[in-house]
Amino acid sequence: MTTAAALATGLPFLAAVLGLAFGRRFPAAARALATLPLAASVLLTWAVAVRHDSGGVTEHGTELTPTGALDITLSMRVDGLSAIVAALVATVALLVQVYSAAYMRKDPRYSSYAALISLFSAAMLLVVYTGDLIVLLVGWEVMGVCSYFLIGHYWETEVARAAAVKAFLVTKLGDVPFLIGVLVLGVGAGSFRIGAIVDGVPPGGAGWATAGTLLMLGGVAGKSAQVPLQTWLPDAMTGPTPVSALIHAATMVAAGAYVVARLYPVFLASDATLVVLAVMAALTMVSSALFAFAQDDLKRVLAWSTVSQLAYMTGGLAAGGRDAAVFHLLTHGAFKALLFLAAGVVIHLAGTGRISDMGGLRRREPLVFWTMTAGLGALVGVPPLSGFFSKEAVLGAAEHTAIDGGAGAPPAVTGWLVIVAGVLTAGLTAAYATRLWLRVFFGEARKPAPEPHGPTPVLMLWPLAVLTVPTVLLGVIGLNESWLPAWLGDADGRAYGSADAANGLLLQAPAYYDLAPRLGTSLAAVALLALGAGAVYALWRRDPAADPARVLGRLRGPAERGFDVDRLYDAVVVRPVWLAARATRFVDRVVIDGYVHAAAQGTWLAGGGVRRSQNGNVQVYLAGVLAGFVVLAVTVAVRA
Amino acid sequence: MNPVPPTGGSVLAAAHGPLSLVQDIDWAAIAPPLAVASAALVVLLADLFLSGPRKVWLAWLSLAGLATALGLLLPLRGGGRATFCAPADPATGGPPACSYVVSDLTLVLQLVLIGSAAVVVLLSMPMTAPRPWADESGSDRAVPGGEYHFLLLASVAGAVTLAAARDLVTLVVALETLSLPAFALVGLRRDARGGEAALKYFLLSVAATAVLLFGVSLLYGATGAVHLDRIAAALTTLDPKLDTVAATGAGLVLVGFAFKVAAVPFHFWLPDTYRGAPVPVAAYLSVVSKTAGFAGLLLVAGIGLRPYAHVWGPALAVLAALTMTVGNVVAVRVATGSGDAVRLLAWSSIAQSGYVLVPFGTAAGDGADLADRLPASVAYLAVYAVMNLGAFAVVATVGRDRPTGVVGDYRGLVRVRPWLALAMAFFLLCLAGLPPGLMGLFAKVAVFQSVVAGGTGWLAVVMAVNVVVALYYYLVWTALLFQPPVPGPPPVAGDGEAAGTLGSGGTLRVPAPFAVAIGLAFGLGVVLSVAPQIVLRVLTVPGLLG
Amino acid sequence: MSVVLIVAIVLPLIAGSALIAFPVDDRRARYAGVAVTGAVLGLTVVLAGAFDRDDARTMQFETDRAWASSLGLRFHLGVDGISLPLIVLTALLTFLVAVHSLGKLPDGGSARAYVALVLVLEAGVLGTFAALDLILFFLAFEVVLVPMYFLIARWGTPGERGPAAFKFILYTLLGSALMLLGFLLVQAHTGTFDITELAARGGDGMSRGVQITAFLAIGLGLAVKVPMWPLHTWLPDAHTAAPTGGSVLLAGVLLKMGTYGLVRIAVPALPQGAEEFAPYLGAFGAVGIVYGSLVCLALLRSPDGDLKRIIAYSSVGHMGFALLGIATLTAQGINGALFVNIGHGLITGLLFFLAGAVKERSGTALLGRIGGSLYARAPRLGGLLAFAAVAGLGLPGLAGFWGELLAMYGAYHPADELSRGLFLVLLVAAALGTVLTAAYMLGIVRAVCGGPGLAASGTSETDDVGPMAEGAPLVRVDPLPDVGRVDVVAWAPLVAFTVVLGLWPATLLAVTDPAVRALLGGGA
Amino acid sequence: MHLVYPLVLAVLLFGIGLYGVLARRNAVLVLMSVELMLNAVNVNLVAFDMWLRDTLHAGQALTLFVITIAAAEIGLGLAIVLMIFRNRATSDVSALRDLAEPGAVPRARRRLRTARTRPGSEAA
Repeated sequence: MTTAAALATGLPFLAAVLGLAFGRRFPAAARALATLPLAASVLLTWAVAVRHDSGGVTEHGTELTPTGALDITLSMRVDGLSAIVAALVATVALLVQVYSAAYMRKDPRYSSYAALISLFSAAMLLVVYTGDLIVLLVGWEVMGVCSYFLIGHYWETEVARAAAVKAFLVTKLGDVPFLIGVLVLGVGAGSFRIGAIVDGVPPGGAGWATAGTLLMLGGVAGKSAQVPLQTWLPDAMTGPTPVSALIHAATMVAAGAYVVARLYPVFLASDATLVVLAVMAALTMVSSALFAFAQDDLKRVLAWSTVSQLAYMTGGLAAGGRDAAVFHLLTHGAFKALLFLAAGVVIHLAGTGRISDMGGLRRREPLVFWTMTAGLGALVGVPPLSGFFSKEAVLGAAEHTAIDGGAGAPPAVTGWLVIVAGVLTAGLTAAYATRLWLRVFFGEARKPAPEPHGPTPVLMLWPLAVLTVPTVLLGVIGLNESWLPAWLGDADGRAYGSADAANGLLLQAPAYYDLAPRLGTSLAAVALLALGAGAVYALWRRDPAADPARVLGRLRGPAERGFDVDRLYDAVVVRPVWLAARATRFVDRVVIDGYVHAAAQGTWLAGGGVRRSQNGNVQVYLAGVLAGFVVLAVTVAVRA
Repeated sequence: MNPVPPTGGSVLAAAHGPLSLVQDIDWAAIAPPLAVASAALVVLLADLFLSGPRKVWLAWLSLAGLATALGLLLPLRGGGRATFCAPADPATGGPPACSYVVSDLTLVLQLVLIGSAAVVVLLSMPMTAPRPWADESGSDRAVPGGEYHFLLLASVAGAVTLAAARDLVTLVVALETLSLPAFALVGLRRDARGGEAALKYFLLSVAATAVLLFGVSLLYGATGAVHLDRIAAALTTLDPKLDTVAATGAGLVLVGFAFKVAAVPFHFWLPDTYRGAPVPVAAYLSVVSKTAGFAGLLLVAGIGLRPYAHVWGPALAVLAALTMTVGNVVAVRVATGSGDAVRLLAWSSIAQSGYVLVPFGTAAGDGADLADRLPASVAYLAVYAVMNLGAFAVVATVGRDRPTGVVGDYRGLVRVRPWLALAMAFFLLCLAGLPPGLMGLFAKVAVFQSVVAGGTGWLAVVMAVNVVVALYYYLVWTALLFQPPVPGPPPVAGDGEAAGTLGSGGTLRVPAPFAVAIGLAFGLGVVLSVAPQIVLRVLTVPGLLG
Repeated sequence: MSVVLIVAIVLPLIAGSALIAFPVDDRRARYAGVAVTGAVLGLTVVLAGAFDRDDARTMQFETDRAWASSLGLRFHLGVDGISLPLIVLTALLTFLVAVHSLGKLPDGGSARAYVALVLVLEAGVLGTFAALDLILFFLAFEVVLVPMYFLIARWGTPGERGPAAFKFILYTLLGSALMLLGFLLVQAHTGTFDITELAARGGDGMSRGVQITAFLAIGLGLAVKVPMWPLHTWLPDAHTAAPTGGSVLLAGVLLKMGTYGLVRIAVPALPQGAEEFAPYLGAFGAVGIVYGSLVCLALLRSPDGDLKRIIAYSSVGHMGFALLGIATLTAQGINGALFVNIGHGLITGLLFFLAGAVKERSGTALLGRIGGSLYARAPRLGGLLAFAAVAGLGLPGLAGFWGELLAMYGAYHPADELSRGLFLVLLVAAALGTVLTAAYMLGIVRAVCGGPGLAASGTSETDDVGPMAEGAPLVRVDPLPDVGRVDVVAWAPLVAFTVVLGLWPATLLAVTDPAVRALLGGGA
Repeated sequence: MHLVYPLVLAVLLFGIGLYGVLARRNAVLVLMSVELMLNAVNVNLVAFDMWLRDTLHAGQALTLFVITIAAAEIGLGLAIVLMIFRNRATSDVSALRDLAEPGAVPRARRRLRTARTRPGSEAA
């Protein structure tokens, strides 16, 4: 099983290396090199998922390297969570590769682009499958650098170059506490292996566990674009759309939530971390939903919506609903990838990315209209679609923690935070989704769309259809306890029988394993949904041309700029660093180097001074000799 | 071979009767200085009979004399031979004190002195012989061969005797025999500069000698003895009243020798004298005269004034630090200012004598552990002789065809005379103490080792800084050797001589004796670099200061 | 096998001096250079092969003969887990520089002299890494100075090469003179110069005061070479002025002699001295990391920001990690320091090769005037520069990461007698330093590689109507000569080793770890 | 008579000689003052010899040597002074400034000098 996982990770890496090395010389082979190895790894991941079914943890590994203290092991740890998420990642990656084969067919740098996508997929699979935190860190940062190169794919334009650097630096800033957290956990548990850390944490929680998990939240915030470090994701939209679909929707950004799920027992044992996570999630949910409502660019709307949906996952994790959060991760991966790919086609059709210039596109490409509608429906949480079930599962878990949280459950405050923010966000999500839906597909085109270069290539449409299936149907797997919860296994990866949840043999209360939507939260969510959608529809009906976001009034400007968090960062972090840099250079050139030159100058002047005493006058020489003799005689006499 | 007291010149039985005036002399011991002195006389006489081109024989004669002296050193290996011994004074009951003792130290110093003198003779051949190497142009105008060689050999005889002297009288006489001919040698060219240099050197040297003698008299008065070992014995049991007198005497004696080795502040004569004197004489002063000065210092401080180590130790430490620093610092200005080659070598030799003084600075207490500190100076002296003579030889060679004598003349020498340039680079890097000049490096490590073991940390740090300052001007010169010629017109020579820089293709002749001298120095340098144990053996010879 | 070690050291020395002494035409001299350095590389590979890995803690291929017994100097050579990787790295980098010299050399002297100096330099460095006698170490340490001086002074950039060369040699000589004083102080109290003996004794025979003074003297001397923060100002000038080959050797190998000296001599032989100065060493190292990256950032924006000067300051930053690793006095810290040595040698060597290539092609190294859009004008060169920059910022999976990780791991869990609070602060500073490093490394890529597309390539309109279409009519640039055949041969090994060491760090750590444990075990 | 008288005499003589060496401009007079210093030494030596009642009479032996040395020095000194006088037509000791470090001689005196030493070319 683990060898299949290792192979699944290795194949795309091999493709990437070959692509980067020989891509330029055999462009034709690039397309095949991009898709075939990834297809093989999809089959492998599905095989691993199926063979694992609801079994326990299987882990094999060899020692990667001695370090002088704790050794680092290269091991594959396959449990329910990693098998399923790996399958999702591989599938979405394959679809994106197929989509971009057509989307980027005229781009001269397609071979390096495809190679980087394969490298990214390999890195993501490594993060998912690995059993050692340090190796996870390696995959973690390789993903970061792939996203840097892919965001900067159009390096001809300044905005792409700036966004790429910003994305990498913000995630790198998040990775600093992440690395220290890994060290804290590793040293605390006596090994870097995830298994050892998960088993090593005492039930009552430990100092090192809390500290380690709190520090790792930095990395989670950075990678999953949560509140303190969320500004890089909307700017990352300057990259090609398939990149946004793969990296900034389904996989990389979900890695943050995945790591928390992977080390869940450690997080469960430290309440402080869960409270902080809950606060972070709540803030992100509401604010980014609001920002999404005020955006004018199609992809930025979807970007902000991704941030808010990710907050759902982290909120679910904070509120004790690990299985619910993973369920939402799966469904979100599917419908958000669908939305982004569809957006790619929409922009292709409309010739521009700005919503205010679009309109009435539903007649131009009916397939896109219906798939996008399904996607938006799932996003909003319209009952039959997958989004509804996963969102309700998260709210259900939060409600259970808030109302009758048991001993092992997270503190109640996390439950309340997640519920309130979740329901509120449901309304806002409905608002911006409906606004998007109406302004793009209904009414008249506000700007004459350019004459398209012929029908949208079938390779771009086919993945949309494929993705619509899980968007619609995936909700079902949450209904029965023996399906998704059983597949995922318990938080520490161990399998469990159907009755174990009931008689309390597992880590958490039975309610957390039941993902079926609860009545109370469902009704509230649907009500808010109807309210939000209705209000926007009414606004739109009054004046189809105008932008429903005008209702925000003065709040519109700051909301569009993400409450000026960027300017805050610029003032607090970037400018002081430049000042410090200039000051340091001044100190280096004048002060430290100054001493060196002063020493040289001193020697020079001393030489000049003494040399002047050699003025050729014998009397002076004699005086010098006898003065020396007097001084010497006196010192000798005194000392004697 | 045979232990003290010598079997040969056995002291007449001191037991019976009054002092017997007839003394038995160990001729083998005093053979080297005798050989050199007789060679001097032979050269003086030969000068009467040889005339015209055959005057070149004078140089060969003096070389032969020096060679025999070297040969005569061989049987004395093993050391420990003494002669001219005063009988044990019945009153004090001390051991017989001898005035002329050939110990290991003496042998090493005599070897260095005679060897260096031979090289100086080689260097002065073109200058002293009318033809075929003589040339009227350039700074080395002809010098009367006969007088030159006589004076040189006389001076060397004085130096060799000084190395073996064990009592103040012999020391003073030997010192004067060394100095007086040197004054004449400096002024032998009878030109304005030579005269001025000779006068300055004479006046300062005489004043210093007067001070030295005054010190000797005070020391004699205080201790009642003239022989160094007796002085040492007397100093340990001196009654306090005479303490200040003895201390002042000691100080004054050290001033005399400090002048001889040109320690700062007694260095003023050196740059002017070297610049005024012909280059071979400058080489002679910088090596033989300085080594003899250090020999005197070693004997007086090491043996005579050993109980007063706590007095002169710190004084010499300060002197050493001053000498190194002043020498290096001014040399830096000379290298980048006027760039005069001989003057630069002069200041460099002042700095080098600073390094030799450093082990003296570590003396403290009653000088018990001096025996394993001072040999570092001896080792450094030997290495210094080789590298300094090499450098002077090259300067003499280049100086003949480039009378301006500026460091700039050496630009691009590697293209005109590759081997000459490589030899010069080797000597300069040896003086700096940097590989590939391993010989210099080992000598400096030996000195560093003695000063660190001696515990005077501050002196070690000062020397470390000085090594760095010194590297600057040695490297400026070495870099010039390998630099491409400066494009554009050669700098206009001051007095219009056709002395363009080397780069402009000025011819550079290397006469045979110069080539031999440089080859000898370079060869010895390489041998000592590869196998330093030959010279460093001195460090671990037991009782070197016996 | 010990003869192989001696031949590996003496062969370049003899070849170098022969080239200096006997005039040979330039072309044959360059090939001779490549041949000799290739032979030395072969010998070191043979040594690595014959090296007994599971006995990496003991000295192998030892030769021990008296040279100047009255000084106490013995010709004592040996190799163990710590010095073997450095020896192979030296041989590799020198071989690549020799291959690089087959291409165009800056004017300033004959290629014969250039190759000769490189060979003598190699002999000096190999001698330093193989020496097991303090004075022999000092001697080899100084053999390197004169050749490096001439490499900078003769083949450097005409404007600033003179003073930069002098600053380099005088500063380093002052350091090594102080180091000699430290060695002699150790010998005065223990009576031996033998490094293995001193390490085995672990400092007994010397009082605490003596150990502290000796460590101060030796530490200062080595710190100048590392370079440690306040003593580093010679490095940027030397690098900016040095020719490409000179910079590669200076950064790739010469800096390692400092950290190697600390690990081999200062820490094991003077444990109480090391314990006393470890916090200062660590603090200066951490300051060096942040300081170096801040100055690089300032250089990015300033008009006289020179690419080679930025890479030089990055070396100050990277070596800061090595110092931090050593200062923790833990096995993983010192392993990290040794890994940084090798990783930095490979990556910065590649960076300087690339900087030299960029300078050759665009005539200047000033960021303002390089003209940018290297991706378009020389795609392969641009790609390599991006790869080297990413490796430089310590991307995991490449050679730069493991050293820094282990150094930080050591800082998180330092030796017991060291104050954990201070080292936690240093850990945070070093970690933030990596962010600053990432900032200026990507700044370089953005300034040099990004930029308007090629004139000839026609409008690369893609279907995606991204920002490209709306951009103003873009300025076009003309192509530059891309990576040549010589360059590929010179750089391919560096890229390959960076990736191999990144993906499989055990190739290095398996060798150094037992030796380091023996060092600390035996030492503490 | 008590030892201190000759000693004081010697020191006085030495002082006078010292002053003569430092103050007088004429070379010959400087030579004379050096002689004074040497004779002071002789007085000292003989005084000590008598005071010590030294059987070896080392003091007096050394006095003889010092006298001969003084004679030799004076002969040589006068020869040198004569040579300078023939070259420069002056025996003023402080006029001899040719060999000074360039730049060390104050501007006023420089014009007096005949051969101007050429300022060296700037080293690299």
